[in-house]
Amino acid sequence: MHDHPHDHAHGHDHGHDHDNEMDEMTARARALETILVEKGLVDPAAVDAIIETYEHQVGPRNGASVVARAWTDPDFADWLRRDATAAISSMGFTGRQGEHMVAVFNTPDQHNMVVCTLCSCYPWPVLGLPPTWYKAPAYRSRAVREPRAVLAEFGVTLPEGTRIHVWDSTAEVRYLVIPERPAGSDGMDAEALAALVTRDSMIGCGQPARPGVAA
Amino acid sequence: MHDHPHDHAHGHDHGHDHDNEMDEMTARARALETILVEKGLVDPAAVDAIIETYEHQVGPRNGASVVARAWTDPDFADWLRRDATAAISSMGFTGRQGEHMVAVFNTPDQHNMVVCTLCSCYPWPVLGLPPTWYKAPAYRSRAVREPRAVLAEFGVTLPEGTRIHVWDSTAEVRYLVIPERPAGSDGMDAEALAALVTRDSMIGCGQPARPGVAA
Amino acid sequence: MNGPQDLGGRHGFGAVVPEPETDRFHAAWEKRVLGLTLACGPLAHWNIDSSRHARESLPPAIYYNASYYEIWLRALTNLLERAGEIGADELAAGHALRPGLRPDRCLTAADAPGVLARGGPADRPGPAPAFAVGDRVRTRNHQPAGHTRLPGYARGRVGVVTAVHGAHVFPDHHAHSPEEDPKPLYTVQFDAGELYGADADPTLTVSIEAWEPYLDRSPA
Amino acid sequence: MNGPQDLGGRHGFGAVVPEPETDRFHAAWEKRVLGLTLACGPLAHWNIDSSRHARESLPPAIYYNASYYEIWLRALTNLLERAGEIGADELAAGHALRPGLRPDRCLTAADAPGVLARGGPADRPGPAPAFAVGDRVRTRNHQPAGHTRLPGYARGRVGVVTAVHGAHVFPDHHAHSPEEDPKPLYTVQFDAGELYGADADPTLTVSIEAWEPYLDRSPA
Repeated sequence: MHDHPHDHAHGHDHGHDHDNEMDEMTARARALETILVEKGLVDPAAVDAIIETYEHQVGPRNGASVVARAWTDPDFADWLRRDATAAISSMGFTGRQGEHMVAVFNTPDQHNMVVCTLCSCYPWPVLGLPPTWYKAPAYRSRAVREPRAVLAEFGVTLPEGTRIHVWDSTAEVRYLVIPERPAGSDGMDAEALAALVTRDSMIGCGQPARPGVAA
Repeated sequence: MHDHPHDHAHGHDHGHDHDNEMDEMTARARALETILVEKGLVDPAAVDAIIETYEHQVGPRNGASVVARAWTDPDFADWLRRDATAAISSMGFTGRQGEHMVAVFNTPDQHNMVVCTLCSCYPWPVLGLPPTWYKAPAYRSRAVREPRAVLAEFGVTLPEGTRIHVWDSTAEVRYLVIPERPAGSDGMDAEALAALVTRDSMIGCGQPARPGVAA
Repeated sequence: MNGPQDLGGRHGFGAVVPEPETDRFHAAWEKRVLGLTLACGPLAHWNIDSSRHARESLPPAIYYNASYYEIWLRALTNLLERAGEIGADELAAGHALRPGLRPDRCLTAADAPGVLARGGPADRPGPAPAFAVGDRVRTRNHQPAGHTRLPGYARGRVGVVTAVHGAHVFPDHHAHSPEEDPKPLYTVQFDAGELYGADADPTLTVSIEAWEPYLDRSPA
Repeated sequence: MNGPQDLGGRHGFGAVVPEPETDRFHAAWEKRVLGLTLACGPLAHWNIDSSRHARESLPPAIYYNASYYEIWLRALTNLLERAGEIGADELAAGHALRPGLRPDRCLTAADAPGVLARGGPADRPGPAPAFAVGDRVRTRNHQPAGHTRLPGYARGRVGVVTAVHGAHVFPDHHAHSPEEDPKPLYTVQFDAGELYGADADPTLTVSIEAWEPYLDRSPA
């Protein structure tokens, strides 16, 4: 019944606790890289540069600065609504998996959530690489059907009457949720506001932190 | 990447070649039986009696005798068409997974195939326990969509114009395919004819053997 | 439920591997699992519909990696745990740590053949059928989170009633309740093009059994 | 294809497990798989649609047991084998046994940031759209054996066009051919009741992007 791989498929998804599998995956990845480098098809320094980009440069703080600006600059917010690709590009956030951006604004009446049921489409230039759960079957299967139950697992409860719009990223269009500006944040500047904006709130699976509470 | 269980899921389904897993399954089954017997919930002799029934008594030779009689006894064939449960019961084949029988007759124009896409429903009193492939995802997924491709994997090719009717056993109704009597079998008695009737031909995944060719 | 069991028309599962008619089992443990599963039925903690639901409720990652007897063993274990007949501590110990709840119902070897030969018919007195042979029906977009026997590939499709079987125990209800809730049962036949669209095999017809709550009348 | 990737509305996959925003990778090999996958793109043996198809073509038993980076690694390996760039013998040896086919296209470290920052837009000159914002459409019963981006849960359902994106590369074609075959792309919005039937969340609306060949006009 080999419970190791099967029953622990979930832990496996997270990859924290399976040293044996980790070793096997390490070996597989290393073997493939070795072959490709020996063939001159891959430059390991290019691999390093790609990793550096997504580990340290491109991440959800980009999106947070977009959101904070939308909260503080009505003209920018309008631009985001009209042409998010251009508005976001104007802040320097461009490229792979962000070529066609749409910003969706939460309101007291409507909450927005983003998913890719078919794979792992995600707006890299503003949010970086997707978290594990975003790519895993539980989120992909349930977000489009029972988003309130999913939100509960993130500790988020919406008022009963709030409508939920779930955007399934089936093409190359990528969505950024603009959460509502939290109460009590009057007078905060864009930089302070950006610190309130969590990654999950820009996917629609969380809310921004409240002022005075660590994000 | 733990290829042992994953890449070999298919061989695993067949259970021939995985001694380690086999041992683990043996241990699991034995532990459960031990607990149930110690609790007085299961009598191991009853388990033996059930196994004896389906290993040595109830099997596809029952169905073959039904088919052979249908080929040789027009009144019985009519009865099978009108009320297969009663006709089959009259030959002593009754019980679990055969409570509501329907016989479907192949003709030159229509070939019948049986599947249970949702689990493993199968007419036990006439065919015994289902073969491994009948319960496996490949057959269950493809029989209702590309039966000709499935038949090809059994070595069966139907004329292009033949209609195929696939019966998906989604309730407690169970289907027995009555294949066409093979050419060259004139004058053979029911017992000789029954030897031509293969299990697969009664599921619709094979044809009866031709006289003179071992079934 | 839209679970791992709902396989009709799905892609990616590879080739069918025929096997000889004389193969009955592939390991001794398979025989014990068959016997245990059938021997536990008379304990009457579950019915055929709830046991099917236990099998399809296994996680897809497990379901698709397991042989069918492994699926049976896992589901049987889960059913016995849910019934309170066994505990995780006992499974870990490999021995009983408490008495059983219903040893009075234990199936004897003498009774086993009779139980198997009797079976358990599913037809019941019940409501008169709303549809007749030849009626055009459309299956509903019926996809409950619980058990159902309407396969996904046949959902929302137009077919023709080809047989009326009387009222049968309704699995969608019975899997979650001791109530049998009998409903009229039909055989409904579909052209493959209706099921799969443009690239369907034009010579293929598929039929399912469908209970009346799965069906609406369809205009001709 | 009705493959393991088609997850929307399926049951049985358990709970979502949130993780901290600061987690970027969970093992060093994940980083290398990310980097290798992106570094192999410029070899131009495949495109984004054929690489998605390679991932969804993994057997369900593997797909549902793998982390997403494992899915990437397996698909990348398969794509490189199919392209003739690597062989099973080399994977077994852990070393190259033959020269590569396209070392001239090898991505340099200097070029990598620019390639990532440029991305690859999918909009193209193409046919004028047949539908406009506000039109009611029904998705087709479109379930090819090959690649498609019409999810199963949204097949054969009536929705409303809420955005017209111009023509985009058509994945159903492009996954199997170098031809981009651009088609008008729409956002189509559905009430959950239309998607899931009786027990749908009444406050839920779901939208997908749908290419014109997925759609028919629907009477109001």
